[in-house]
Parts: sequence; structure tokens; C-alpha cells
Amino acid sequence: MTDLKKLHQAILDGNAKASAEETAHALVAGVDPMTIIEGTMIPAMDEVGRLFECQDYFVPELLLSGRAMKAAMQLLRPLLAKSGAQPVGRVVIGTVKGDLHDIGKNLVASMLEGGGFDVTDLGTDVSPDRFVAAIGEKNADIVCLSALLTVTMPAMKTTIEALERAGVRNKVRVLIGGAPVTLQYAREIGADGYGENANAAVALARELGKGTLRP
Amino acid sequence: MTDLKKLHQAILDGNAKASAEETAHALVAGVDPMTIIEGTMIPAMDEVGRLFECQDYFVPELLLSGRAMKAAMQLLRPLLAKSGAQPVGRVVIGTVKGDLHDIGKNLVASMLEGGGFDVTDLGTDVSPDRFVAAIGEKNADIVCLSALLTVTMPAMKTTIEALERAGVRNKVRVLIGGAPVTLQYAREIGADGYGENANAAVALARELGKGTLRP
Amino acid sequence: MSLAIGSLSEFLFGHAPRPVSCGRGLELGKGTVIPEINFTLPAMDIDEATWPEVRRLYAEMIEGVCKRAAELEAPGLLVEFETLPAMTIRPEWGREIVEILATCLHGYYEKHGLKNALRVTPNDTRDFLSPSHMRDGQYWEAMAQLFEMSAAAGADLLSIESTGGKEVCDEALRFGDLRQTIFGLAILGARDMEFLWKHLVGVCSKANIVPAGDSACAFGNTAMVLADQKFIPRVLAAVIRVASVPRSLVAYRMGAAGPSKDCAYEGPYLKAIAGVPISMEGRSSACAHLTHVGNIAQAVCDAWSNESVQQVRLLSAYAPIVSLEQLVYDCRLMNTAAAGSREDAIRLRDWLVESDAALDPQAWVLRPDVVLRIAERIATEPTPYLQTRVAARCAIEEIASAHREGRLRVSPQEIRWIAKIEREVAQLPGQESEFIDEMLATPVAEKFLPGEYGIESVASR
Amino acid sequence: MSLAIGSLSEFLFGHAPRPVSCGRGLELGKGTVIPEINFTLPAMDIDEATWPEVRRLYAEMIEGVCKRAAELEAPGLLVEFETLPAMTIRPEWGREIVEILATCLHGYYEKHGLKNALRVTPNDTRDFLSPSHMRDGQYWEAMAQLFEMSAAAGADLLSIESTGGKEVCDEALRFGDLRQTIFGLAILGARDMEFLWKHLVGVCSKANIVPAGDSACAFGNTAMVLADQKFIPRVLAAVIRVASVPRSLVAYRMGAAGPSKDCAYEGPYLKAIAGVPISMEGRSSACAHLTHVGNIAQAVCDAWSNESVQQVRLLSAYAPIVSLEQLVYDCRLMNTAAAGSREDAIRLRDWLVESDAALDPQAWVLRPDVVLRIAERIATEPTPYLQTRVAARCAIEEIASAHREGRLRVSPQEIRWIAKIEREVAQLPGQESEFIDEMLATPVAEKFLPGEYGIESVASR
Ligand code: B12
Ligand code: B12
Ligand code: SF4
Ligand code: SF4
Ligand SMILES: [Zn+2]
Ligand SMILES: [Zn+2]
Ligand SMILES: [Zn+2]
Repeated sequence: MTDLKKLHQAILDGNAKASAEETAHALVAGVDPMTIIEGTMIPAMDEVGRLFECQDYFVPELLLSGRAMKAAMQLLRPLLAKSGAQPVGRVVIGTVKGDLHDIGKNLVASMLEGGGFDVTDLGTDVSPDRFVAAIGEKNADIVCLSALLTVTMPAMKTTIEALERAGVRNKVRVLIGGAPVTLQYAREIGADGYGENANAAVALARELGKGTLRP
Repeated sequence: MTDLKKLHQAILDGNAKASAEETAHALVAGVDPMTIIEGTMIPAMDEVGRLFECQDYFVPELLLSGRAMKAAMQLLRPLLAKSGAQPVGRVVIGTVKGDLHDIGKNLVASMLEGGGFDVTDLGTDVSPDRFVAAIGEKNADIVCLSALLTVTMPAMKTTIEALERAGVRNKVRVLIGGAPVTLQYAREIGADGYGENANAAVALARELGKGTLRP
Repeated sequence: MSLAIGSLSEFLFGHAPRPVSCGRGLELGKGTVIPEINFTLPAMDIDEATWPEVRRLYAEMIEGVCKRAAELEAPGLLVEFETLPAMTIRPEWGREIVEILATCLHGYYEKHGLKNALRVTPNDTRDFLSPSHMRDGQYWEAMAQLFEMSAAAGADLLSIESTGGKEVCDEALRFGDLRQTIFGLAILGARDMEFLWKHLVGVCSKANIVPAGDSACAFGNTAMVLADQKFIPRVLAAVIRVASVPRSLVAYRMGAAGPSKDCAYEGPYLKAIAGVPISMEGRSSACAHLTHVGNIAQAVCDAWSNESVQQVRLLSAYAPIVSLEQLVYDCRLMNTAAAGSREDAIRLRDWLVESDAALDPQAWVLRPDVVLRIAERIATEPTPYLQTRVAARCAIEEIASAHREGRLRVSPQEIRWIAKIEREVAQLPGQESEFIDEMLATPVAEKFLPGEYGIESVASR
Repeated sequence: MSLAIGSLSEFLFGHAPRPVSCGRGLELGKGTVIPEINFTLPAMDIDEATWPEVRRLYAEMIEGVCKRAAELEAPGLLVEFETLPAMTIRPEWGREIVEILATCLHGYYEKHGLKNALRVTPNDTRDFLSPSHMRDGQYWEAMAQLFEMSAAAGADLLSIESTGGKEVCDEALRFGDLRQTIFGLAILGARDMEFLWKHLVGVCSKANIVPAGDSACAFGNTAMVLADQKFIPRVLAAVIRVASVPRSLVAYRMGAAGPSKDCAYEGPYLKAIAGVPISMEGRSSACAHLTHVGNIAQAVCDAWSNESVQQVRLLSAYAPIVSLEQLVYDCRLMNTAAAGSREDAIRLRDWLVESDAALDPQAWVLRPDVVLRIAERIATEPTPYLQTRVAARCAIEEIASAHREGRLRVSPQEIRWIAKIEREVAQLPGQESEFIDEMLATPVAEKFLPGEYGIESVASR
């Protein structure tokens, strides 16, 4: 059990190397993979989330803990039954056509991943067609559009129209965000939700997953 | 002729009493009414307009000259043939429902009158129905709507809709203005024109009268 | 009556002879200048259908400004809620918004220690009837109700921008008629203020909250906006500003305590005479009114405000948050300068003054030295009418002499207005009753109901 | 290399050792602070269909701000036109707007004597390809063309906010990785700046206009915005700001003359070292970025800017006019104080400084005294990399000691970051080539094309 405390700490510290090592030790010592995950790793990530929420941790710490968690999972995944944990949902995310701002979008993507979503990041300057294609390929539930320029905001509308034309609009929930975007705008273009920041994005994606829409 | 110079000066000074007196003198001296109007009064008012344009005169001076002109006209009108000067157009103006700001609207109304329009001022807080009724009664060509509050701007749209419902929308040109109003908004609600200030309002009303619309 | 502020060196931002404590730990005039923020709806209808959205928007606005005020460690925050007509006519609506705002403010005080207070300013709807009913009728009833409801729902201060006399001033301004303007301000306005503020002070003292102040906005600011559009001369607007002082003073005589309203640019006079803390706005409120007194208006303020800004999105954030941030930095500068020494505060004050004063007569009449000189003359007169008469006279004298001495620039077209105004002022009767009788004999009398201002008696005398 | 500014008492707003004359009678750094206004489109598409409307909007914006600047008798007006991507990718569009703006500015100079100049800042579109092509390809070609076309169409100054090195910094910022950030700034950024500014200075000297300056906006301001959202620590953002100085300095070494870009908050360092006039923004640009350096950013500026604001309607006027008015009043205050005496200018400067400095490390590193100390150390190093290394080290030292002495507050969560940054800085190699080799061996190398920065040779060494 002492070893698992070290794993806990390694995740909190965002130390991927130590995290993998401690996981390996535990496995060698015969600890059940599900015990490692549920007894140690998930509580550790919950703790990280809490520290971030109360603004004790910053994003770098959050991301590094995420990496440490991933490093451990890499060892555990092959040992878990195929029927194991399903992702909470499948998300396709990108910055719309004409826009290269991606820092906010990347944060949203990371947080969604941290929140258990399976995230496909299409990058920046993504055309409506590429969104349509990716939804098909990835069988996505949620599409996240980001825009930081007032002159690329209209591309959000164009993208939603393309989803309609392609007949996939009602298969997905569309979530939008970025500094100039507002709830009013989301309503105007018929998006399903608007998130003010990355935390809101995760909460919202969860809500949408449950089929409950924002007003 | 010396007397008509005095009349000219009385109008420039905005002195209604002197203006009426000098007109009476001229009539007694046998000057033809049309000569008084075309030879003296109209040039005087043109001069006033010019002084206002180049910001030498202020609105009070403009309005007082208008009053002086009116005082003279009161003596002349009965002597003119019925077939005399037609108004440039018939305008119905008012501040929309819920809004009491009327200083701007009043200025626009005065300037339109000065510009030769026949103006019916419905006052403030004017409901769409009252606009519709007045258009019928006055056989108006142009309707001017004013709004100063962001929360009464939408009443401009409602008013235009009421004109449509009443079947009078294509009989009139709708001109809108007031501090929060923009050209974009005018386009959005299907108004025929937007005027930034009272001078623009007159120019625009003239243009609309000619059947030429703004972009 | 002697001035509350005896000398130029005591006439400072942040310090008022009669400080005010209000809300949750907020103090005005006790040494620190506080930001006052005001915000309003974007272009939209207010009706049953949109009401939930209206509520949401106010909640969003107050949360946004409080959050940023806490992040920037504002020394305190005064929030003003000016109702829109629909919220006064249906006071239950106004009350709901007051509650939303108060709840958020309480939360920020408790969680973040943000000292704050809520000023509620129902808008004066009495002129929805024409001629206006000032003391009865549905509009007065609803407005009076909103005052009480606001006090109960969490308002810490009550204000109004009352419009008594506006019926005659609107026309007077258009015609540049100073005499008629003074009738609206000093005869009608002052009487209405007496009635209204007696009532308001009563409401406040029952609820144990602060009766703050009124603004001659419907007169002074209308003139200012008209002058900015070059429709009336700036010299006239400047004289009207000073002539509005006695009307606004009535509130304090009736028991109001300040802070005055931000848009009452006559504030420095109110502070000099009544000693109350004042709220002012200037370049900070360019979002609401463009102005030629952007810096000088700040010189002796106790709260510093943005007047009002809509909830529209700018590149960084919503406009009210942007305004709040700018106010906080302005206050930081003033408070830092003042923390040095009184001399430093005076220096900053004087730079604010000198940077505007010479360029516009409207700025000139806000010079602290000019204010003290004219205020002293106002304070010696017994009635609002006589105070207004002397205020107008002193104002045009100060402008004329500053112009003569080359210290103030007056544009060539305006110069003939100086003489015109001097003439008009000289012709104002020495007796109030004479003035009233005279005005009641003109068409002006058709514009208002004398009874609503309690003046039949005088007229029928 | 010794500093252009030798002592704290010469480090003032409005005065720069190497003033710049540009446009129509405009002088920067010669004693008067000038407003610099920037504006942009509201939410809309830019395409063939909307292009006439885009043109109309720019004409409306420039007319609005010029008119108000003339009314307020601004001491001069610098207008910045930052292109939007569509206007750089299709440079003919950018040129059309330049022409519209220049025509209006010429008119206001002739009719109203408004001294003015037009700064054109094509936006850096080279990262539309990933990995970016920095020195060839369609994006570079179009951008290069726009510079020439702008110069011909009426630009008086050229600027850019170049993004060389951003490919690696974006990720580095997210992970709070100072080492990788410094690689992006000092190795990639500095090399790109050398290439770019050589080109730009050439364009300008052919056209006889002013090569103004660049901004480390993509690095420093991204960090600032992330810190404001509490995503990364403020101490880190402060260090990154100072670490961006050597990169931005390259432009001046290559012949740029200033004024620096408003959003380059590293400006005071550029002024201290290169002596060029600087444009700054702070509370005045809250419309574009919220900030924790609202006052201190103003302390030694030569132009004072709003960064950028959309053409949205506020209650008084369009937002650009509102921003312009606020800038003019801010400049009036500075110029009035400075008209008194040098001591007065220093006083105002110091209040601006003291009002912010203690509250945030990002403000602390903009203190004029801190700037001079660190600038001196930067100036003694021979290469951008070594300059950056020392800049980062000095910045964290200054922050740590100010914190220890209780002069600067650092929030509890950030304290552990001070040690972390000190460690990271200490580990930076003394040899540039060593650093490059090391970084090229990490996954970072996949993010950019070394050849685009002219560094194959080093790597293959
Ligand atoms: C950093 C930055 C850049 C960097 C971009 C780096 C990068 N890789 O992204 C650089 C320097 C390259 C850049 C370039 C430009 N920029 Co820029 N940039 C910024 C800046 C300063 C910060 C943006 C940022 O990263 N913020 C931090 C992140 C974390 O916040 P965020 O993006 O808002 O994201 C959060 C939320 O919005 C939300 N969110 C975001 N996306 C989504 C999606 C969903 C689905 C949800 C639910 C939530 C969500 O969650 C995020 C985390 O909380 C902003 C200023 C600002 N105030 O925002 C300007 C800004 C956006 N840029 C602007 C401009 C003009 C430009 C340029 C055109 C400049 C030029 N002329 O050269 C170019 C255009 C580039 C292009 N083609 O897109 C303007 C936009 C003006 C306008 N008209 O729209 C801004 C507003 C600056 C300004 N005030 O003028 N920029
Ligand atoms: C004077 C004034 C008042 C006076 C009105 C006097 C009167 N009889 O009109 C008083 C004090 C009564 C008043 C009251 C209120 N007001 Co008010 N008022 C103003 C002020 C300062 C000036 C308006 C004005 O007269 N300007 C001078 C005239 C000449 O200009 P103008 O009206 O823009 O008109 C010109 C052009 O727009 C154009 N034009 C106008 N109409 C038309 C029509 C056509 C067809 C055309 C072509 C052109 C055109 O030509 C005119 C001449 O060039 C403005 C501030 C501002 N910046 O505009 C606020 C302002 C409009 N008021 C405001 C508010 C909030 C109110 C109140 C609700 C305040 C309160 N809480 O008590 C009440 C509401 C009253 C009501 N029910 O309508 C806000 C509006 C905010 C919002 N959310 O929309 C403003 C913007 C002030 C602010 N910055 O906060 N107000
Ligand atoms: S103009 Fe300003 S201040 Fe005056 S009533 Fe209107 S809102 Fe209130
Ligand atoms: S953030 Fe400000 S400054 Fe930076 S690129 Fe963008 S616009 Fe230019
Ligand atoms: Zn007001
Ligand atoms: Zn106000
Ligand atoms: Zn910028």
C-alpha cells in the first residue's frame, strides 16, 4: 500500500516517470489493476481536479498530472477487460475556418479529455467539410467549435449549416466558445450550448451528454 | 427697397415683430406679395440656412428666424393664389412607444418644416396604431420615427410591422433616427432610411421624396 | 449660510466635510475615491416574454463587475441601478432586479470582502402624462411604490433624476431661452424637488437607508449634449449648468446626504455648499455621453462613475466589465496621489483642472476656484429663485472675464451670446412672485399644471 | 552597449532619446504624448459580398475618430490599421482600406490642421501553414506584397506582430514550460525577427516611411491573458514578458525606429535600451484585454493606445470614438503635468507606477527602476539568447527579492513557482548551440521547420 501512496503522489506531482514506475511495482507486487485505478489513480485525479478548482493548481500542473495518469494507464490498459470503461462521450473539436487561435481550444480539449471524453482535435482553420467528415469517421456525439476573431464567428454559423446540409445536425450536439462568442450568439445560430471557459465546457458537455439542453 | 432690406434683416435677427411690421409696410407700399417672398424672404432664409451650415448660427437662431418668416407669411398667405407653393412632402413624425425623449425629434421636425415639408408631430410615446391612423388622416408620404432608448428601438420594428398589417407600408417611406439607432438597424428592420442628425434628416427626406432610396 | 468647504486647499477628491457610510462597509468622502458602476440592457424589448432574459442579463452584469472588482481589489464598489421605464411603471419588475443585484453584492462582501453598496434610481416616469401629474396618478403611484419596494429589497441608497420643470425647459433649450429655462429650474424644478425629496427622505429614514441625491440631468446634460452637437452655444450650456445648482441643492436641504448622482455635473457646487460627497463622471462616461469636461469633472469627486453602459460584448469582455476596470485604475491613481500628501492630491486635482479648463466654458465653470467663488454667492441668497438668478449672473461674469483676460477660449460665434446672456440675466425680476406672474401670462403656462407645483396660490394672489 | 536612457529622471513619458517624425507633422518622443487609436470590424464575414460594407465601415470609423479628435483638439493622432487575415491573404483588399484611411487623414490635416500619421500592421499569416513557412510560400508572398502596397497606398509607418517561434511557445505556455518558451523566443523568434525586419526596413527605406516596431504579443500577451484567467501563474507571465525583450529588440538593431507597438508591454525596456519612442496601452485598452498593469503601462509611454475596439454602438457613439475620447483626455493629463516641470512629470509617472506595482509581478517588472536595472544587464550580453537568459534570471530575482522584502505581493499558490522558475533559469545552458542541439533532440523539433529559421547548419554541426 505504501507504493500506491507513492503513485498517488506521482500523479499529484505530475511526474510521469515515477507514475509509470510505481504502477509497474504495484503490478509486480500483484495488485489488481482495477484496484490501482479505482483505489488510487481516480482519487488522485479527483484531488488534482479539486486543487485546480480552488485555484491552488494551475493548468500546467493539471496537464502534467494528466500526463502522469496516462503514463500509468498505458501499462494498465492491456490488462483490463475489453468491456471496460467507456468514454463519457465522443467529441470532435476545432477552431473554425480562417482562425488560428488555438490556445483556448486546446485547453478545452485537454479538459474534456481529463473529464473522460474521447477527443478528436482537428486543429485550427478547420473548414465545415472537415467537421462533417470527422463526425462521420469518429461517430461523434458532440462537436466543439472555437473562434476568437469577430470575423470568423460567422464561420460557426456556416459550419452548423453544413452539418444540416450533410444531414448530421441532429446526430450531434454543437457546443461553441471563444472570447467574442456569447450565449445570445449561440442561440441565434442554433448551437446547443455556449461555454464561457474550459471548466464550463466540460460541465456543459456532460449536461449535453445527458440530453439536457441549456435554455 | 430699403424696407425690404429691413425685412431681410428682421428675418436674419429672428425678430418676428419687426418681420411682420416690415411686411405690412411693404404691402401698404404696394409691393407684390410674390416679390416679397421670392425677392426677400426666401433669400433671407437661405442666408440663415447657410449661416447654420457653417456653424455661425445655432439652432435657437434658426428657429427664431423660422418664426419671423412665419409671422410674415401669415400676412401674405391670404393674398396668394390657392394654386401657390405646394409642400415638398407630407411628413408624420413621432417618438415611438415607451420613449419620452423628444428634443432630437423636435429638432428634426423643425428642420423639416424649415425645409418646406408639411409636418404633423404626434409627440412622444406614440403607439403603432396612432402612426397608422395619422398616415391615413394626413395622407403622409414620409413617416419619421425617433427612439433614444435601447429598449424602445424594437418599437420601430413593431411600428413598421403595423404599417404592413394595415396595408400602408408601400404608400410611405419610413425614416428612422435617434442616438442608439444605426444604418445597420435601419436595414435590419426594413426602414427606408436612417438619419444621423437633423440636417441629414432633411437631406434624406428630400432624397426619399424623389423616389431614390439609400443603399 | 456659509460654505461647507472653506478654502481651495480643502476642496479635494476623496474628502467631503460630511462623509457617508452605506451598504456593506462602504464609506464615501472619508479619504478614498470609490468606483461607481452603472449598466443597462442592450437593444431589446422588455415584456412578459423577454423578462426571464432581462433577469438573466442583470445577473450576468452584476456578477461580471463584482468578479472583476474583486480581482482588481477595488477599494469598494458602488453599484447604481437606474430603472428603465417598464420597470418603474410595473414596480414589481424593478423590485426583482434590485433583489438580484443585492443578493450578488451581499455574496461578494461575504466571500471576498468587497465593500459595496447598491444605489437604486427609479426613473422619473411622471411625464408620461402630458401635462405631467407630479403628485398623483398612476405614474406617481407606481414610482412611489418602487421606492418603497427597492428599500425593502436591498437598496442601500435611493436617488432619482427628477424632471420637474422639464416641460418648460425642453422648449426653452431649443430656443436658447435662458429666462424660460430658469423658470423651469428655479420655480418649477425647485418646488418639485421639495415635494419629492421630503417624500424620499421619509422613505429612506423608515428603511434606515441613505437618501443620496438628485441630478439636474434633464436640464444641464441636455444642454451639454446639444452644445456638443453645436446646436446651442457652449456658453449657454455652461450658464445653465451653474443655474441648475440651486435646484439640486434642494434635495440636501430636505435631508439628502449624498453621494450626489454621477451625471449631476453640478456636483462640485453641491459639495462646496452642502458638504456632501459627490459622484462624478467624465472621460470615464464617454460610453454614455461625449463630453468636454472629461478630466476636470474628476477633480473633486468622491465616487467616480461611468454613467451607464450597455451589456454589449467587446473584444475582451462585456462593456460594463471594461468600464469597471477603467474606473478602478482611475481611482487607484487618485488614491495613490492622495496617499502621498495633501499637496500631492492638490497637484493631481489641479492638473485635471488645468488640462480642460481653458478650452470650454463648461469646463471653466467647474474650476474649483470658480466653484467656490460662485458657491459663496449662491449660499448667501435665501430662495432657490434668487440663488439661481445669482448663479446665472456669476457664471456669465466669470466666463466673460476669463475670456477677456485670455484665460478661456470662447469660439467667435459664441461671443455675441455672452452679451445676450448678460442682458437676459440682468432682466430677471428681483421678486419671485413677479417672475411667476409674468411667466404665467405667456404661452409657457399651457405647458404645465401650476397646481402640480403648488403654485396656484401665488398666481391667484 | 550602454543604455539610451541613463537615469531614472530621464525616463519619462513623452520624451525619447531618439524621437520620430512621421506622417503629417506628427512627432513622437519630442515632449508630447499622442493618442494612438486602433479599430476593427464588428462580428461579420469578410467576403466578396460583404466587401462594400467592410469599406463603408472603415470609412465610417476613420471619419468618426478624426472628427472627434479635431473637436477635442488632440495634439496629434496616430491611427493604427491592423489587417484581418482576409485582407493580408488578399493584399489588394488590405490596400483598399489603407487608401480609405489615408485619404481621410490627409483631409483632416488639411482642413483642420490635425497632425496625424497612419501605422499599417499587416497580420502575420505565415502560420496558416503548419508547420509554418516563414520565408516563402503563398502566405509570405501575399504578406510581403501587402507591405509594399501599403507603403504605396499611404502608410506612414509599418509594423507587424510577428509570430516566429509561436509554434513552440503555444504548447510551452500551456505546460508552463519556461525553457521551451525561451527556445521559441530567443532562438526561433529572434532569428525570424532578423529576417523579417531586414526585409521591412528595406521596404520602408525605399518608400521613405518609418519602420516602426514589432510586438512579442503572441508570447507575452498570451501569457498575460492566461494568467488573468488564472490558468498560469502571474510570476511566470511576468518572467516571460521580460524574456521577450531581446526578441523585440532585434527589430531596432535591424533599423526599426519606433514607435513600438502598443501591445508590446515590453516597451519600456525597448525605450531604455534602444531609445525609441514607445506606444503603450493599459486601462485604455481594457476593451481589448483586461489587465493588471492598467496604470503602470502608461508611465513612460510616448503614444497611448486603446489596442483595438470594434465598431459597436454604445449609448453615446460608436466604441472607437469613445476610446479616442478617453485617450485624448489621458494625454491631456500627462501633457499638462509635464508642462509644469520635469519634477511634475516624474511625480505623475511615479503615481502611475506605485498605484499598480505592488499588486502583481507583471506590474513590478514594468517599474522604471526595475526596467533600468534589468535593461542594463540585457544590454551587456552579446546575443539574443544570452540576453534572454539574463533577462529571465534578473526578472525572477527582482520578483523574488521584492516579495521577500514585502514590497510585492505574490499569491500563496504562486510562491512555489518562484523557486521552480529560478531552477529552470539556472539550468539554461551557457552556449546557444548546446541549447539548440538539446531542444532539437526533443519532440519540440517536430513543431517547426529548422530551415525556416536558418538553423539547419547549427543542428547539423
Ligand atoms: C494570443 C492571441 C493571439 C495569438 C494566438 C496564439 C494561438 N496559438 O492561439 C496570435 C499572436 C498569433 C494572435 C494573432 C492574431 N490575433 Co489574436 N489574440 C490573442 C489574445 C491575446 C489571447 C487569446 C488567448 O489565447 N486567450 C487565452 C485563452 C485560454 O482564452 P480563450 O481563447 O478565450 O479561450 C477560453 C474561452 O473562450 C473558452 N473557449 C474557447 N474556445 C472554446 C470552444 C468551446 C466549444 C467552448 C465551450 C469554450 C471555448 O474556453 C477557453 C478557456 O477558458 C486575444 C485577446 C483576448 N482578449 O482574447 C487576441 C485576439 C483574439 N486577437 C486578435 C487579433 C486581431 C489577431 C490578429 C488578426 C492580429 C493581427 N492583426 O495580426 C491575428 C489573427 C490570427 C488568426 N488568423 O487567427 C483580436 C481579435 C479582434 C477581432 N477583430 O476579432 C484579439 C481579441 C486581440 C485584440 N484585443 O485585438 N492572437
Ligand atoms: C436629455 C436626455 C433625457 C431627458 C429627455 C428630455 C426630452 N424631452 O427629450 C430626460 C432627463 C427626461 C431623460 C430621461 C431618461 N433617459 Co435620457 N437622455 C437624455 C440625453 C442626455 C440627451 C438626449 C438628447 O436630447 N440629445 C440631443 C438631441 C438633439 O440629440 P438626439 O436625440 O440624438 O437627436 C438627434 C439625432 O439622433 C437625430 N434624430 C433623432 N430622432 C430622429 C428621427 C429621425 C427620423 C431622424 C432621421 C433623425 C433623428 O437628429 C437629432 C438632431 O441631430 C441622452 C444621452 C445621449 N447621449 O443621447 C440620454 C439617454 C438617451 N437617456 C437615457 C436614459 C436611461 C433615460 C431614462 C430611462 C433615465 C432614467 N433612468 O431615469 C429616462 C427615460 C425617459 C423615457 N421614458 O423615455 C439613456 C438611454 C440608455 C438606454 N438604455 O437606452 C441615455 C443614452 C443616457 C445614458 N447615457 O445613459 N433623458
Ligand atoms: S442622461 Fe444620463 S443621466 Fe440623464 S436621465 Fe438620462 S441617464 Fe440619467
Ligand atoms: S493580441 Fe493584441 S496585440 Fe496581440 S496579435 Fe493579437 S491583437 Fe495583436
Ligand atoms: Zn443623469
Ligand atoms: Zn447615471
Ligand atoms: Zn496590438
